Amino acid sequence: MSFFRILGEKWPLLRQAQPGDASGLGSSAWTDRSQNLRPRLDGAEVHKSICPYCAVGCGQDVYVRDGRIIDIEGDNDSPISRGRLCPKGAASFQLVTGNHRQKHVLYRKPRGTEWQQLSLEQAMEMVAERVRKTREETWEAKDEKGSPVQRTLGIAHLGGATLDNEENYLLKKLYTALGVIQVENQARI
Amino acid sequence: MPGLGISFGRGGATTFVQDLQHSDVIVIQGSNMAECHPVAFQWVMEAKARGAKIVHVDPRFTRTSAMADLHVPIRAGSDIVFLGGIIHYILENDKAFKEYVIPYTNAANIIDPRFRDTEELDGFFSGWRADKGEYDEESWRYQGVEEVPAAGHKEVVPKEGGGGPRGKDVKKAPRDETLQHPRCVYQLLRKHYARYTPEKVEEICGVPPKTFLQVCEWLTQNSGRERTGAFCYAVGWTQHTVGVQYIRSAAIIQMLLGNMGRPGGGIMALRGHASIQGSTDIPTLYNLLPGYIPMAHAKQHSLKDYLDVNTAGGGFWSNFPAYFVSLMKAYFGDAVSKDNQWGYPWLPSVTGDHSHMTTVSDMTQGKIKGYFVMGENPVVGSTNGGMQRDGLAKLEWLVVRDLAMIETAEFWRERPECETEVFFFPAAAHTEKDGSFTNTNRLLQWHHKAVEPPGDCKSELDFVYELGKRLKAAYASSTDPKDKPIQALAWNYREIKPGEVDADAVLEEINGKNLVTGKPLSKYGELKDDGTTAAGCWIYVGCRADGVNQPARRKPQREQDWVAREWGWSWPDNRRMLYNRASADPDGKPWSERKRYVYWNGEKWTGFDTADFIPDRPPSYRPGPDDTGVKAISGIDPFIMQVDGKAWLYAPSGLLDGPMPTHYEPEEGVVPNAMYRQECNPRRLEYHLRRNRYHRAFDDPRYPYVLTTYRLTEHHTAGGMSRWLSWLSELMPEMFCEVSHELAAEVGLKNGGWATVTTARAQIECRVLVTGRMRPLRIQGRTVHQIGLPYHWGSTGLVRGDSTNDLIAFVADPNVQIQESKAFTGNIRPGRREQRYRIEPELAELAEPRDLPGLRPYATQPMQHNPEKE
Amino acid sequence: MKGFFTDTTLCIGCKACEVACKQWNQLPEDGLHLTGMSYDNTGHLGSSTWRHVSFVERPVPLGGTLSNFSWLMMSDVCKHCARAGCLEACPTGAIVRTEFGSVYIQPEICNGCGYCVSACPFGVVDRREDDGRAWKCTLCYDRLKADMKPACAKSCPTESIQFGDLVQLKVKARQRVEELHARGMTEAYLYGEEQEGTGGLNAFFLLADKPEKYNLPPKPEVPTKRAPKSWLSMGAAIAGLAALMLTAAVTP
Amino acid sequence: MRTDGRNIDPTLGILSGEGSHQRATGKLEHPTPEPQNDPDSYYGLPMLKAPVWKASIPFYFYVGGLAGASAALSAALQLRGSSKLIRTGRYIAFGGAAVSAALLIEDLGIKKRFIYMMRVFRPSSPMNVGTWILSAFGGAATGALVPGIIGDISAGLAALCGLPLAGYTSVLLSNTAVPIWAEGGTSMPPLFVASAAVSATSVFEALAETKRDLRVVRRLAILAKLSELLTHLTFEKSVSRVPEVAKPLHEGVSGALWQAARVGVGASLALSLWPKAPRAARIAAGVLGTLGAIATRFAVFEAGKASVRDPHATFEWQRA
Repeated sequence: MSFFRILGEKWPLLRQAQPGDASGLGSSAWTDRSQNLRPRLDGAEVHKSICPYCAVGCGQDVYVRDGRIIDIEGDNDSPISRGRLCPKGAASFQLVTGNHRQKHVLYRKPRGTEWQQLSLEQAMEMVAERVRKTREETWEAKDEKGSPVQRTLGIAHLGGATLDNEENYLLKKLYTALGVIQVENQARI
Repeated sequence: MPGLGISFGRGGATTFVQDLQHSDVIVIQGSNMAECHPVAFQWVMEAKARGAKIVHVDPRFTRTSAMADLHVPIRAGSDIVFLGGIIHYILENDKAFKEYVIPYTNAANIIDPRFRDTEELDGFFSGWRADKGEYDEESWRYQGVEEVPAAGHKEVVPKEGGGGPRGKDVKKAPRDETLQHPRCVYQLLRKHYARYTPEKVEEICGVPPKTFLQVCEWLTQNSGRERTGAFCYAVGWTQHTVGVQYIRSAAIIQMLLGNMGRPGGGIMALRGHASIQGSTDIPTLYNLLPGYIPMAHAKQHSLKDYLDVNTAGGGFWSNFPAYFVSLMKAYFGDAVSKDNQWGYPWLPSVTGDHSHMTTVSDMTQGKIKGYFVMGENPVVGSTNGGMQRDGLAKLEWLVVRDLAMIETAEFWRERPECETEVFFFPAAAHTEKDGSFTNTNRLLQWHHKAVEPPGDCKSELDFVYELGKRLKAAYASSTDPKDKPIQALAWNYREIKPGEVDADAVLEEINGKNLVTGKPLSKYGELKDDGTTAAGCWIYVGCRADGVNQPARRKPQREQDWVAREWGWSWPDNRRMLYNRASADPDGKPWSERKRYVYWNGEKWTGFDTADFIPDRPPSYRPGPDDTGVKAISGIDPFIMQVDGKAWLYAPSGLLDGPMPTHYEPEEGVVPNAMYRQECNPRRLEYHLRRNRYHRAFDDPRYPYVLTTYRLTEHHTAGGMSRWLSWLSELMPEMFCEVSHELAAEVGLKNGGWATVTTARAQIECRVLVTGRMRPLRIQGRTVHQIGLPYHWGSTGLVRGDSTNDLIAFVADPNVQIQESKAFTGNIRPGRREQRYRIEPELAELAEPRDLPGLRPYATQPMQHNPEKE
Repeated sequence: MKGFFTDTTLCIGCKACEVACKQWNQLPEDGLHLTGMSYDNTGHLGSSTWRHVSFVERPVPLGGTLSNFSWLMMSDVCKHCARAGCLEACPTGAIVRTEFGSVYIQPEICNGCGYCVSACPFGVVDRREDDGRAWKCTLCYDRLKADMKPACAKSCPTESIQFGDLVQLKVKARQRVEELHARGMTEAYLYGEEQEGTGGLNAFFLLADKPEKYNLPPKPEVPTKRAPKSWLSMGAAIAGLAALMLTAAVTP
Repeated sequence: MRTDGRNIDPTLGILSGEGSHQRATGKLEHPTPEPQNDPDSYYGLPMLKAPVWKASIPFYFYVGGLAGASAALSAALQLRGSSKLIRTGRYIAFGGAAVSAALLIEDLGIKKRFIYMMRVFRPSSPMNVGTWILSAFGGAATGALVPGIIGDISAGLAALCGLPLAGYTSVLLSNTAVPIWAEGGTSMPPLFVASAAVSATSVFEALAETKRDLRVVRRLAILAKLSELLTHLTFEKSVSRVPEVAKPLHEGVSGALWQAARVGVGASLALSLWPKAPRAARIAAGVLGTLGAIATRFAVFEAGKASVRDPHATFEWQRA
């Protein structure tokens, strides 16, 4: 096969004979691909984003083609990072497109030894039901001193420092309405 | 961050990383900035290129040290002595920037005659209640005033309410601007730090005087009108039983040197997660509501009690009712009004400490049934992994949301018998959802959705929205009063498509609006306490000013000045540098051309940044004797959140363990406290549980070495976002420890070989790096070896290894309940481990008590858990 | 003529360059093994590692600092030699000199003869056995075509890796050395900015210790410089053989 | 979980970068050697990459040498008039050319791309030049099989190409960064040419039947073997300028082969010098000479690999 590809692509040896690059080290040996090479970003959509790792908040450009990510790199416009990223930020492409990502809801039943798959709908219903049930069982209207506390100590939450402000806002809002107070995240400093 | 909150009024980094380029000296301590925040470190390098001196104080010689002009090896857990030594040097050599200190800090305030210092009481301040094991701060106050409510850190042990706003009379407190009065703050500081001499620094920190004095000289030479210096810290300072006081110490130095609110100055808190600042501003924390508004406390029976306790007589916390009422309107909309106390009775109340470690220890005792974990991996990332796993195993149900199958979701694999139901919900990545992160310098930045989340992956936003809808439906028909708040909860958000909430709609609610005109609010000054405004987080008001998503602004840096005010939006009021009124002298002129930033131009405050002050209040303004609230802020009060408008060298309230930083040894140390007979912070939180054995206070023959933990550039915290990535994992593929050549020889460790590190809680195995970057120190005449342990690894992922946090006990700082993981003790031996968990029986007799006899009765410890029956 | 100036005194060893390179070029991971060589778990440049950060721990201070220890870090890369051993040795013309002056292996041509591997005086080029071809840094040829910085230089947080026009880079580099000397770092010097052995390197470095410490050759030379001599010597030898045979053949 | 070392989910991300088509099975290659505590180098790691060539290459050195020298030899014999050996030589040349091509292709990373060797003419690349020589030689050697005048002319051409074919491989080796090869830049060609002569004469020696042929072949064999032994010494001497570089000739596999080569050629020489030696002895001489010639090529090849393994060889050679 490759023999014909050579003939197809003008035989560099012949190009070499023409003046310019007799040594065959340069242009005469370039392939068509090399001459027409372009970065894969050409014609891709770019979405402005922020690095999800630490709290420096470096700018990221997310390049997308056909609904799939092709590249994530630093945003030159950011006054904080000026286009630069650390190794973690530079690996964001792998973070969001890697095959380590779980795509389905999984459930482990009591004493279970394996995961089983659940539909999102069913899982949401089960979780909502458990929240309601636990809240009923563990509701505390007054503390031991008789002061009203209006809460449940049966449910707790952890996490938030990796989430968006809007998400933390809704979480705290819902928990407060439910009387769930044991809400915590990484930010114990 | 009460360390900063108490001192200056707001719990956030006081400056922004780009400003570090203007520093003339930068002290990085309790942080490994080059490794953990490499991109922010570019600004340190800019400063260095301009000739600034870079100092790194750290137990290890790290990649940060490699870039520094001076690396100061220090014993982990001794920083307060080092920083106290600097304070001592400044005060005794009269190096303070007095023109700044006298008007802008409380140096001149005279303190209550009943106040006694730790120097007099051998490690205790006056007001210690041995029966309760806590301080009564009455004797800490300014002389002759009723109360001095703290701004930055709202009361953690709130009192009964009543009597209206507190601290109205603070402005009347006597001041001696000659700083001569024996009980003025300046003199008290001198007394308090009198013994923190270079010799003591050498004795306790292991830092030779020559090195120490070099740091003092660089700092003081770069202070004053023409020059400024900055401090950078991270969890190397906070994760101690005296964590908050570490930061307070740096705050005191920066106040004395006049470095606050000025270019190249300030205290840069370097934080580890994309929105960790946001998650304290809009907290997923037990003790706070959005905007640092305290949760209701059982002691506050009515709205009036609650408002009285939390409203300050002066400064912007005097508008507390407006902030709170607006929040309630955002939460419950029309369902709340003056008649039902704006819904206050619906709010759940705290009754003390409900923090992470307390929750988990309750969990291990079966007190908690359901647990949500979102974007966090406590089994690896939290201390005492064994306890964490025990706790999870005692739950009825656990919901984990993450990108990958993290250890917390799979803890049951080694406990097949456990009854816990586990739900794993796949999360959407940052590229699959709109939303804002608040970075380490309080800057909100919007990230745009680039692609659809795959499969069942959902954002937390959509998850919690859906859960809320289902619960509202479930309770819709209830008549039980306890379900009223759920029924009343405002829970209708614009959807982009069914089930997908428009994050921008939530940001609109956070920013708030005028309920009469329906217009978005543009600054928190517009908030009202009459129910005509709603705002989900008062400090974020303005982030959607004019209906524009300000955090999404992306004017390129090339097209604006170095402050780049048109990139994103930072709270409060888009101020990039806090307290910047202090960048001008009392008359409102820049201290110097070189350090010009914000100044008074004759009719208003102007400059590079939004002035952190009342825009049109002249420097000459002085409040009348009876003025309160915002009126009480004088033209020379740069710290407008503080009740007295001053930065607090001395904290008359708000901190549970004392008004001034004082050296205490870690819970587990290697030497006795050379300053006081009281060994450890008397107010620290202990957890006496079977799985949480403590070593001896010091001299524990079983655990002779100091252990300290840290992160690497190549991984992220508990590894959930890095250990699955081949491009990162190959760079740091295995768990390891770092030891000095001397220790390696002493114990017989080989570079590249295996070692087992042991504490009373667990033992872990790791590879060994023998390196000259670790060096033994001479402390109180003995050789102290320190062992470095990164903590990224766990039992799942592409690269696996033991988790360092399994080694660490639950023990916490009283102010913020943060764990002590940067200084504890353990042992090390060559070879691999056998079993993983250990429950080492406590030694019959403790060599030395951690507390003075009778002063911290074991059984009556507050927030302390009684030993389990065994 | 484009190239890299890597100032090792600015390198914080974060390895962003290694990852940015792998991310942009989408190269596979190179083994998950802890080497025990300080923080270097990469070891060397290779077919799938086009940037490599080396770490050197020294119990002596760096000039101008007060610490009594120093940790040298250097991000190594293909030098894109002005006279390149790999290029001149490549028999297929797979390796070419690009319009940017960089040395590029055309992957659709390379047949994996392996000659470039031995011809590189820096041990940069390597053949990936399960792929069959030789690979190395392309100076992000594709990005240069669109006037974009190479991925490593763009990501470098401290500008230790600087990309640009060689003439300007060299001016900058010389100034930097003077500046460092003035600050007391008298050991600082430029490596490969000029070098008769390879006619200079299009990726040159500022070092603070002798090249060997960073695993760089002290006096690299393009092998083809010696080729004429070898050809002559061969000519002589075969002439000798021919003569020998002829005489042997004609003598009765 | 290790798949292709990138572990990208194709439904989430597209791999299209320069290296995205680099085939990676996930197995670790070129593992980092155990670090040494060696302050004068980088943890004792090699500075250079070891040659990736397999045994087929040094073996080609031998076969190519044999073929080339045989062509020359048979042509020389032709000048003397008819001999059975002439045709034998042409067969060896033809066979050798074919085998050489096969051996070279065998070593390629992507065999089907062998033809790209003729994509350009690069005087700077001995391998490229060598390809053209081998091709020409192959053509001529094939033509030489044709009876009559065409065959004779082709045979002449084959002889002309055969001589450089026998020697260029030394230039190919010395045109690398490998210290011992590079250092032997001028002393290796004579060694290889001599070794090629030994290769050919050893075979002819064993096959010669008539006294007439034998006399010539023996005379040549003795001279060839003498010169191989001589060039052995000159090569060793020249690379010993930097002791670190010459090491591989004295130790390890390469050292052993180096000795074996001498012994083989030496013994072969001794037998050749035996006047009126029985046929068995001539065959033995041929075999020993052949083994010696092969050993020489492998010794030099292995020595190159060994000298790369030692960073100090590279450093000291360059510093010298």
